[in-house]
Amino acid sequence: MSVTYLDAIRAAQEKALEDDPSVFIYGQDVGKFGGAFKATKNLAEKFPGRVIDSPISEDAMVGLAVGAAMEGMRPVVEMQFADFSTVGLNQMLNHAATTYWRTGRPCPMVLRLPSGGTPGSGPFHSQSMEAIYAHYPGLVVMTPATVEDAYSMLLEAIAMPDPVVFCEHKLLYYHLKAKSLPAEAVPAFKAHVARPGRDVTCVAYSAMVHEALAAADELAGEGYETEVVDLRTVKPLDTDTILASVARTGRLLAVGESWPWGGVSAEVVSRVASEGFELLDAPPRRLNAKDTPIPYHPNLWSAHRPTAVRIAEALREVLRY
Amino acid sequence: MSVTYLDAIRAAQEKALEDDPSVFIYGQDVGKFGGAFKATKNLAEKFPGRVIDSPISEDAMVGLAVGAAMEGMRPVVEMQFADFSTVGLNQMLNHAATTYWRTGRPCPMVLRLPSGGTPGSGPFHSQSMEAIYAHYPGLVVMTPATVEDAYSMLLEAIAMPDPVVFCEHKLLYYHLKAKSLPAEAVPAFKAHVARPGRDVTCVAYSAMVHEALAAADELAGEGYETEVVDLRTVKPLDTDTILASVARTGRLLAVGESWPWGGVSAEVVSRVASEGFELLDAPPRRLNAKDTPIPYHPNLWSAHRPTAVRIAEALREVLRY
Amino acid sequence: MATRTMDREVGKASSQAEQDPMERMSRAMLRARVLEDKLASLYRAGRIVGGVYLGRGQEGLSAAGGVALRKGDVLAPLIRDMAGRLGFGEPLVDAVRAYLGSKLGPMKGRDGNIHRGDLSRGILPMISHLGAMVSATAGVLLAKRMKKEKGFVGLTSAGDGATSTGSFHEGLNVAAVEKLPLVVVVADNGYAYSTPNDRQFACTDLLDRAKGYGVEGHGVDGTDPEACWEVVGRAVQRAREGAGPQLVVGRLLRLCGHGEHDDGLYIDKKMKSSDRGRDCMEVLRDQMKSRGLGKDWDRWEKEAQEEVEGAVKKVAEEPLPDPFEEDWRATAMVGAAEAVQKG
Amino acid sequence: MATRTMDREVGKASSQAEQDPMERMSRAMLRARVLEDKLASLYRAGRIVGGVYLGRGQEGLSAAGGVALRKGDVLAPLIRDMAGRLGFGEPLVDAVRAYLGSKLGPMKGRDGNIHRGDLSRGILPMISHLGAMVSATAGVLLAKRMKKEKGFVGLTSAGDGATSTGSFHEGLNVAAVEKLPLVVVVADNGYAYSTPNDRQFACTDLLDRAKGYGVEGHGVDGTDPEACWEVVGRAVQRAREGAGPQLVVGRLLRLCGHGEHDDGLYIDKKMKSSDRGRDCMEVLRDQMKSRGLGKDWDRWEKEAQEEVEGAVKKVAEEPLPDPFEEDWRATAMVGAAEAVQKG
Ligand SMILES: Cc1ncc(C[n+]2csc(CCOP(=O)(O)OP(=O)(O)O)c2C)c(N)n1
Ligand SMILES: Cc1ncc(C[n+]2csc(CCOP(=O)(O)OP(=O)(O)O)c2C)c(N)n1
Ligand SMILES: [Mg+2]
Ligand SMILES: [Mg+2]
Repeated sequence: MSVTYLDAIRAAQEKALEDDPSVFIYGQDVGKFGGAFKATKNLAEKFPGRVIDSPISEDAMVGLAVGAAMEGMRPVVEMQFADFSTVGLNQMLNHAATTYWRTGRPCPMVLRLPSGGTPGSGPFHSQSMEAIYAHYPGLVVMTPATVEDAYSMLLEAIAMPDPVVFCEHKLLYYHLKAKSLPAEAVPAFKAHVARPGRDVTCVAYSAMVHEALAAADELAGEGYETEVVDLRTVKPLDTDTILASVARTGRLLAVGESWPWGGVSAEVVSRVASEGFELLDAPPRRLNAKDTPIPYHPNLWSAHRPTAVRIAEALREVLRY
Repeated sequence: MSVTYLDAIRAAQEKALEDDPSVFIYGQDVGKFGGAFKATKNLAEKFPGRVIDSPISEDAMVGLAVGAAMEGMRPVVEMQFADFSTVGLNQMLNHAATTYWRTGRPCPMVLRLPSGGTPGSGPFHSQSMEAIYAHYPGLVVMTPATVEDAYSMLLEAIAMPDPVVFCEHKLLYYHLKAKSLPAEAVPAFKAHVARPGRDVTCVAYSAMVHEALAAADELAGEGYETEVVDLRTVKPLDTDTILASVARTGRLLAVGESWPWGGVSAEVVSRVASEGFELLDAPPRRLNAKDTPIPYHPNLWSAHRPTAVRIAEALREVLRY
Repeated sequence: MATRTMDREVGKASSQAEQDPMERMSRAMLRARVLEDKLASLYRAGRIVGGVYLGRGQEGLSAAGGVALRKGDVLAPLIRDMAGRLGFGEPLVDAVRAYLGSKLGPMKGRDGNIHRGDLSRGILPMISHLGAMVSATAGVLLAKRMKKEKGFVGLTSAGDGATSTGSFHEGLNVAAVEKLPLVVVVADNGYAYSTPNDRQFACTDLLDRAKGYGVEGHGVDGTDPEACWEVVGRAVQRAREGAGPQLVVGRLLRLCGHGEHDDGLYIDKKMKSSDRGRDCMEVLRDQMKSRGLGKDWDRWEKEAQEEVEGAVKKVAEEPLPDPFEEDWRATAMVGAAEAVQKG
Repeated sequence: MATRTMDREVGKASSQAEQDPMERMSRAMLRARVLEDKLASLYRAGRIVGGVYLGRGQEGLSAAGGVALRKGDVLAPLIRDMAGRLGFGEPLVDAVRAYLGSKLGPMKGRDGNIHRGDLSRGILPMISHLGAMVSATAGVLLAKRMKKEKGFVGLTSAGDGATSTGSFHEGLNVAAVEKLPLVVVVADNGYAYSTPNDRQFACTDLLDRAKGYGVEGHGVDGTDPEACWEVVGRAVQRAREGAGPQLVVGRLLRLCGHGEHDDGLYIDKKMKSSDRGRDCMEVLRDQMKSRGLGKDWDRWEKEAQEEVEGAVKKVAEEPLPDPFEEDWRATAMVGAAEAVQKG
């Protein structure tokens, strides 16, 4: 038996629905159909009235969740694709995210975003929007990279008193597998050293963790030990774990699948440069996607995003200094 | 006679309407009323049919401009406040910004955003959204800090073949004055050394340039010469000018009025750390607003945003290293 | 919601207040008008923090909503809803605190004025983005239904301009799909800031939209408080009975600028001098007088003045927000996170 | 727009094509159906880049729009508009190029399939966000009016689900305020992906929304191509005459899954076997036969098959996009900027 990343997301929602009567799921086609990616398969049958099909109204979907959360429920909203959350963004940034600050009362809700590129999905079904959400105050932004984290972090997200943006990577949905669901979890908001190494730190998150691990394998063959840090949560960012790693290696590459202006990689590099300047033996570097919309054709797409090959190249440059 | 920052914005629009029949203005109350801030005062009378009142429909306002731009016009859309552009964001990020890449045809339009904090305006009338727009590919993002730039950059923005997000600072509207409109302009996309200095570089933009200049004055009294770099345009970012300054000073503080996660200051620090590592004699630092919504009460607001006093403190820390 | 004590707040007065909605209307409207007049003069005196947006001329329509609601209901007021807030039971002193920036205000100086709200009383704190409160109010109602509460209603308002927002459309549509007990009161005052109706929509009457959403529609002369009470009251009743969302469109004018910084000179003079430009306060005063309640009216007005003066005086001595005492936290999770990391 | 050569593309055939719209309808629909059947089988064979979303069963309603438009008009197609595109003059080979990922396709492999467009032909390249094309099309029309063009029309389509988006609402409302010659054709196929109408809106008929926008409304049986031609044609005519935006609602079913990855099993069986589930191709074939054009129909079908096979064959040999030849520029300004910085 094995469990995919998608299974884990489904199972976490099932468990949350089971354990907490205030949890409900809202989204397009999430009901009987089980969602575009089947992340809510069978849940409507099992929890009647708590897995609700919404109209194609992202603003209202998030707005409705905000109201329900203010009233003590814990809504989990599924966007069909992260990219469509731009039309619900205002309710998330200006309503959900400001509620605690403005009123002192929590707004516990989760916005699930099927994120990231897959071959052939093009400019509007491939985006990674963590940087947009993380820039505004008031939100937690999670980007699980493993089956275990997909499960335990989604449960954490649902239990948390704050609005959480939960960025799931579509490329991991079916392919990433684990033996079973985890019994224990890495502590909330902690980054995780996915692979220890002493020569260079590669900070990554979501699907890029796997590219980074593959790059680390490649470099191992060349005699370099890469430490791969999986951020897990990009806001709040666990600077301590990153700095501890850079303290060991003296070198840093931050990788993000999103675009190069701003974003997680800029935040990581600039924190390390500010707070860990003396730990650095070489200029810290970033690697991101190219600064164009995400191409539809796989030939272009695979050149647009960071891959193990490009990460390995960038790591070599950091090491070469 | 003197010209305010707001006069300059009005004058630039007037000149563009005069010079180019394809320019038109679209926004809430921009017509006979002249706009919430009077940035289009008298323009409707002078250019009948070309300064058009829109319904309260930010998504459609931007969408309509995208269509008009595709058809060869050069729309200038005024948002009543930058903060409300979240509800028109999708059309800007996913429509305007992707048109050139997807079709090879330009989408020349300007989105004017009255941005930034003023006392008492609170969480929804104070935001600086440049980081959100700059993260997505396909947009130019301008943040003029002076009367001269407000004028010449807006003219440039309107003439440009690409969609431009033009972030005007409301705090500068009435108070910032110049003798006259400029006859010449700093070249497009070039940062400007607003004050030369040899001890530390302070990178800022928009209203923060003035806070930085005030801080530089204060430090001058203590014997330190601060070089203030006004970014002018945050995307594309003129890394060369920043690096040239850091090459002189060896020290960097990047200041932004927006929130601390991501944003311009992270982009600046991380570029300098990556590309100018050896130029740095001290850890580069950032200063931003606090990570909460922007407070309504002036007592809180003035502690929330970077001010000359806080910038001076941060500069001293950079110098102290 | 359990802690809301609407009755105590609305009428310190006789138990008659409980029976006669027009008395409650009168008192809410008078208190709103007197308070807003005071705020306007404080604004001119530079004593207000932030902008001042008044409900002058719209008190009848607004109050009707507040008065029609009861404990356990939810109100999502907009910028011209002082009367509705007071009618529903918002403490007048909270409004004053917001405008004067008192730290004891419902948002502690973090947000202000028209954005104030109090979730414990069922008053949602509006965000500025027009239309956004419709779906949020729907969400509160959905939650109440899921929690098996019964007989509750939610009411929110919108201007003619706000109906052009995608958010309004999505919110009302979602509420209709879910058949939620939501009343949306549209105050069609002919203008959105300076923009007249004919630049805002092309239908003859916003009420024509009700059918397209599959909701019940109610039109009312917004300058006639008795009619407002009747029509809004009926809409609230229909929602409470399970008839699904109700769209009320009241026609009136705002008898002031968009905000106190605005002279409102763009408002059509003919419209102003037409019936649509009547002052609902005068209409109600005459209605009450003709019911033999002229003396009560005067007393209520005097009480309102004393209450307002008292509140302003009291609040003027309250502490202002102090940045050093702020904890500057936008999320509640820090504590939880620390617990996890230590544990 | 000047370069568009619709006539050459639509009918290589007789000049009769110019006169008989039902012939043009037939040919557009046949070419669309044959092409989409081919795409479906190529999809199953793993030869398509990206997803495949078909217009099966909706060709009549879609084609009517394309055929009713003429040179100088603008079409903003959605995902089920192959027939409308072809009817308007989009080269069939461009569609094939998009699906097979040819570098010679209209978007050069940067964007694909249903998103293809060609501004030089007046075909807007849709973005995925539903509802977004309504205001963009309105913008094209506003621009044309400002440029003093005359007699043009813009047409865009939407599904029943897309009407729930704020973007649709804002776009149609803005077009109505500006009285633009915009035709919005809503294909009410009963479902948005798996979501049935009763979870999407609460009105009886989406046509009930026309009045609320102040636009003219037209209902039509979307399974009847002659009726579609008549009704959509009339709406286009009304828009062209200056009657402002037109809302057409066609009722039909999609006779396929949401995309080719989807079996569409959730579609109500009763609906399928009702008149609403008729295949408009069969309806039209019978209509043409009864007009004595059965043989022509067969010939057109054969021609379509040859054209499709030819196009697929041709495109299969075309080069694919090459990342090393890409210039990876999302803005046009780089050149200009360099000029400035050097100058
Ligand atoms: C989405 C959005 N766009 C713009 C604004 C700025 N704004 C605040 S009030 C207002 C006018 C509102 O008009 P209407 O809805 O008719 O209400 P009224 O002021 O007439 O009561 C505008 C444009 C806003 N608050 N939200
Ligand atoms: C704003 C937005 N939300 C979600 C989607 C995902 N999506 C694509 S097609 C579709 C269903 C559309 O239904 P409908 O409008 O009825 O058109 P149909 O597919 O039936 O032709 C959905 C939900 C989208 N494209 N845009
Ligand atoms: Mg109004
Ligand atoms: Mg449909």
